[in-house]
Amino acid sequence: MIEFRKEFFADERDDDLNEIGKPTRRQDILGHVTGRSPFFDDHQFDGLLHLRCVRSPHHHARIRRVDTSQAEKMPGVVRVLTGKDVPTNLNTLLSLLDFGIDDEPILSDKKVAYRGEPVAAVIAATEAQARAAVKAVRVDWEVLPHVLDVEEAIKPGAPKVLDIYPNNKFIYHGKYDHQKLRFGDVEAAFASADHIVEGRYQMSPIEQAPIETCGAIAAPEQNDRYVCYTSTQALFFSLGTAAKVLQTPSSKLHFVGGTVGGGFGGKVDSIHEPLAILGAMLTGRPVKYAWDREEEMQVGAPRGAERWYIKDAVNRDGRITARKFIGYFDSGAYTRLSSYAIIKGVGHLPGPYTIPNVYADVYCVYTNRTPATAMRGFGITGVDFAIETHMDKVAETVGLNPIELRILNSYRDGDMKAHRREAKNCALVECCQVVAEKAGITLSAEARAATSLTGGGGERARIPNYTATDQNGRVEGFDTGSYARKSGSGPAAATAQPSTAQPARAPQPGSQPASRPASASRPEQAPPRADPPAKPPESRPAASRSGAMRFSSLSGFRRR
Amino acid sequence: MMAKTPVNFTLNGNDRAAFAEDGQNLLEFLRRGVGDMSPKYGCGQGTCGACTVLVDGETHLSCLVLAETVDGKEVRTASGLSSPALDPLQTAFMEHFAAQCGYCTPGMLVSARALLDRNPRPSREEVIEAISGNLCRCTGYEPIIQAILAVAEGRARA
Amino acid sequence: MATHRGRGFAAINYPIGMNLGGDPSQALVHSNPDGKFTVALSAIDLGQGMKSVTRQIAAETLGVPIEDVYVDTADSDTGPHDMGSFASRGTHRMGNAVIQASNEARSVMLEAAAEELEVDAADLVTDGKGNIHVKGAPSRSITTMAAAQAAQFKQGRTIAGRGIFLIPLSEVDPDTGEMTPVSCFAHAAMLVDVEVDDETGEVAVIDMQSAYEVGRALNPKLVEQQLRGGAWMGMSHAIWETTEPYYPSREHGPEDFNSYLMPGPGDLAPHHISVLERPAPDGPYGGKGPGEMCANPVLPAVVNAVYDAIGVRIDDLPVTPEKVLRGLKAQGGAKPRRML
Amino acid sequence: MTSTVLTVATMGEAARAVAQGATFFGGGTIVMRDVNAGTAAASIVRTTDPSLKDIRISGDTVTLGAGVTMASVLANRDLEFLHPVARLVGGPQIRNMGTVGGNLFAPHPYGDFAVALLALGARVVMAGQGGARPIDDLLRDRSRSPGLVAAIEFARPRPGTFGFLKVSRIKPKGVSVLSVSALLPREGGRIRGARVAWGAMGAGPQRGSSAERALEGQSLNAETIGRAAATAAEGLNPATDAIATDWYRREVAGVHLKRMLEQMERG
Repeated sequence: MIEFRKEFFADERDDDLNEIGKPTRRQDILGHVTGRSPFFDDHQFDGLLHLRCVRSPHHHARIRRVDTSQAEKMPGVVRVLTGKDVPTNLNTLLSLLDFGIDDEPILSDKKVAYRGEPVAAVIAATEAQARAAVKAVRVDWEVLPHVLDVEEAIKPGAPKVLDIYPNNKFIYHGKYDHQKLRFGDVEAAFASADHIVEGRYQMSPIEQAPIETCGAIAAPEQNDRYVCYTSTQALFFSLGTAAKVLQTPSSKLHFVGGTVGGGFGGKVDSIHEPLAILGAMLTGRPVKYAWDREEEMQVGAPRGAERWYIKDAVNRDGRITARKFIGYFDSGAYTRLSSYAIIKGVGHLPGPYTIPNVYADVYCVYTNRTPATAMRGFGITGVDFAIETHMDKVAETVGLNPIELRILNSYRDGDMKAHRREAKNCALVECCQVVAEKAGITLSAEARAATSLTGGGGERARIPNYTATDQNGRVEGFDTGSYARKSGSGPAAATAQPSTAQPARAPQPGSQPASRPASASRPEQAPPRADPPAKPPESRPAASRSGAMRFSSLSGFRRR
Repeated sequence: MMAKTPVNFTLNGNDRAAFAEDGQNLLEFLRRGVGDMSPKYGCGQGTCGACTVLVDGETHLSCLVLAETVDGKEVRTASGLSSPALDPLQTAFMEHFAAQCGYCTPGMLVSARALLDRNPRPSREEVIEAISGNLCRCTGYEPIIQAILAVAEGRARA
Repeated sequence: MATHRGRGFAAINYPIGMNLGGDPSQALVHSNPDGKFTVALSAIDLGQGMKSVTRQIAAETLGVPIEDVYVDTADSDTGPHDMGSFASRGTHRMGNAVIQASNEARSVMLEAAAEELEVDAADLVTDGKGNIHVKGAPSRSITTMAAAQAAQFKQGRTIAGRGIFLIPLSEVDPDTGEMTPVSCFAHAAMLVDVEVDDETGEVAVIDMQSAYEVGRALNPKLVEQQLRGGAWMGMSHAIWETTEPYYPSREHGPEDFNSYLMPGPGDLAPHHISVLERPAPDGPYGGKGPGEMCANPVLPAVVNAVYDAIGVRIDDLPVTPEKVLRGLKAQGGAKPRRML
Repeated sequence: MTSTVLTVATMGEAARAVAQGATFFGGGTIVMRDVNAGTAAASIVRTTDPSLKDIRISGDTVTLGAGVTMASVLANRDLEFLHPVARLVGGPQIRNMGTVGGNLFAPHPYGDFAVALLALGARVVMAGQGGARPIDDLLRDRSRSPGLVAAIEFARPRPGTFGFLKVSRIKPKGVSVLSVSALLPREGGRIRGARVAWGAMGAGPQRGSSAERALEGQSLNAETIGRAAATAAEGLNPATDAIATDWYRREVAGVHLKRMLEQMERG
């Protein structure tokens, strides 16, 4: 049921390596089949305490008062945490990349913006006791109007999900309330098109659903440090987040993970590590904080829903001359990773096709639902569903075999993409041909003769002489550092690869030396820039500096 | 102080005794109380099968078994499959790449073992039925089905 | 009752590595006294096979057998920084870091061997079986174990290497969206056959035929794991999965695996996979990273197949029996299209 | 709420505890989930009384102890007509644990075995109470259980008179979109005393009176089946849940009733 079609691109590969290309057994497989692989929860601690959160029953509400006095008297309860116990009780995941404004409390103390948002945490001797005590925490709510639909949320007068972002939209580059893509002039192309094909597509919210739920166990370690066993997908991301939230030098934290019971993007949010470590700090005992399945499903961040509107200009012969996208990512109540998913998605447009005029406005919209985060296919799965469903509508409109249509419009080596970088290493045409052949679908001679290596470049490599730009969605009062903001330098040309890019390998007796010269140009790579202007993060709270580690030297994006 | 109930049982053929807390399920009892980490927590609701163990030879969801009820009974878990030598199923799972994250694997193996113990030559449909209470999010099930069939058809090197 | 067959097609590409770069991965490699190697990472294996693929990359680059390499991950006290296992960056970024670290360790190992054999290190090659010998003169050889022991106990050398891979952070033009999103793409095409029950709206996927281009398949079995499991997940997204069945309403959100629907082993369809390998110029041994993209083509292919079968377009996932049935009623029954 | 569990030797003791408000713990598949979630009653009672697991078959009368598991139904050759029902309850592990008695109280969308028992016109024997009552009475309002169920008894249906169908989104193990069961005794080729029961088409197992009316006195043929299917959903108020809407359940009820009846017609 699987075949390796070595005849394709054979001259770009040498297939005589020692270990690479071999079906070697997984290093971890014996541990898996004997049940010995050490997942985070498989570490035993004497006197382990269990942490569970008190959660909002409302989509949107102000917190008048949190009364933990009853819960504190319950059997087995060691400590009850609220927002004031968290040293830096505000974070945004990508602050480690200096991207976005801290917008999400660890334990909310002023208001909640989604059902399930944590407002307090109970630490008790057993999980059952923690559950019982959670029910005894009294919260005085003032229920607020809420909004759940992305297009409702951006209408004037819609309930305000977050105070820092106007009209429930993330601000890109301190300049616009959406991410723009402008390449050529779609309106001109629409005016002269043989056909206009339009569509609306709704991608559903998806739970990553790893069989192991998210969690962490933290314990005091020797030398005034804390060890944290975690299911994270990103060890230092979680470590850095904990260091920031707890105002602790990262050197005091010892994270152990690496054996994870499925992630699929659901284990990057670093929710559990900070609270588990805080619990260990405040009780002096090992503390476990893990979601049960119900929390994993409804409180754990899903792949957010996406809504896409696509409009194509199409010639009689099936060539697509323009494609316009309006997209709405449902970020839920906080930013997490949705803002970033959109930039990735926009860089992916218009899909694997060469279209001379492309336009996109994509909005990161806040609604009163569980915040969205990463999932397998991050930023791409939803829009690919939209694009490829739309392609079938185009095929039907022009009466072309759907596979022929893809090959006709497919991008080839040397083509200019809408994000103004040259395509290379393409293989879409070949994939289409192989499937058609397997499925017994006869393609035209042209489609059969097409390759990704030919027919590209030339005219197709040109950046349009004229690109229609606009100031729609301009915002004031936001400042930006240089993260994801283009510097003065013009469009990138070819540049040298990083030294490791073309692996040298152990020469094998009788084998050819490693292929491809190290000087091969890499058009996808922008020219290396001098250090961007680093602005002092003057408006970042002192708290967030202490102990925080940064993965980016670039200055932050924040409000003036 | 919570009431505790003494539980005497055999785990993978060895006599064990430990105290079960009031209302404690067998999964927590085996993991925290006895130290057998091979059954996994996936839901605590009886919907994923990661905690599957054998009680007197029948597959049970240990998260739904009241720990004190295994007093005097025989419990087998995935960690007992490899004593002394690897179970042919374990070898087949390795050869067929039937595990990725490995979290559902112990429960899956216990269900597969229970099937082969009462039906050494199951059909594909019987294999599918036997693992239908064990969820896997990584593999798409096919490699697991193939691994179990390989043992049943004697194709797997044991 | 009638069931209607339909075929749907989709083709996609997928960007490899963290969008816009700026996502370093580091690796450390060192030899034990007996010439076995430990690779220290902080990367995460969540089932995709990080430990296994970096082990093969290290063995290939060091020129030693796979059994002589063990990958240790992830302990923040011993593993150097890695951005994490997401964005299909693991194999590509960490793979390159492991190559750099292994090359550095390899060169020390060869120097040690050269000193023992009294030859020039540049004349030495490894046979991948634990021996180092003079190019063209296999008899003049030394085992990697002997070389490692000589380095440590006679010559006072450390056989170790450091590696990092970083594609520098690039930026986005706010007005045009000009950017440098990634360094390479994986590709896929997918054709699915479905059967639709026009009385109940139930859709069954009965066959999948795919072609995936994944760069070099560093381990064909790990690639197959990703493609098979990923296509299953794509089928699941298309027909079953949602955390909010009545989105944007938050009512009736699933809270267990009985109400969060995913296809069971009785819902599988045969999946005939073809793998194409166009090496990525900047990928480790040309590898890309097939893990994330494999589900993507299945969603639209299923939607297109349902349209092909009954003429009902479901532009709102998932394709539930209810949506299909409402569509059938709205257009007065099935109107097969037969586009493929 | 943390729960305490009392274990008693006899059904009588257990019944007394239940009368005082304790929750009875049978196979654990329902109650233990609540215990894990901290939503179970403070006091729980279970019994080691062996009679609970008895399967008695005398002549045409079948008596199942409340503690009989789905697996033991499947293991019993004399109960073959119930195998298609028991096989569709949960997965293998659940069938090794879940009991006939527990299924009577399983919340929506569970309880498919009870649907079959309702169609069979079973009678429920309560612990410590003489005689047996119609299962209809117990299922009418399951929140007010009149005590502890000790056993369920029913007459073995004549060949070809009993049918069951369960529809779920996941195969082979999935919860009900709906389930339907029918007992169609014949006298001279005519249906006499038709009983149709639905699962997941209301708060709990329901009688399908409109379908019963359409079937009563008729011979089971295409025309009769069509009439029964057309009115199938009348009087049913299914819920909307994560699996399906009330609209969809109503919409396909007739389709599935028809498919089950056609299967029975083919024999």
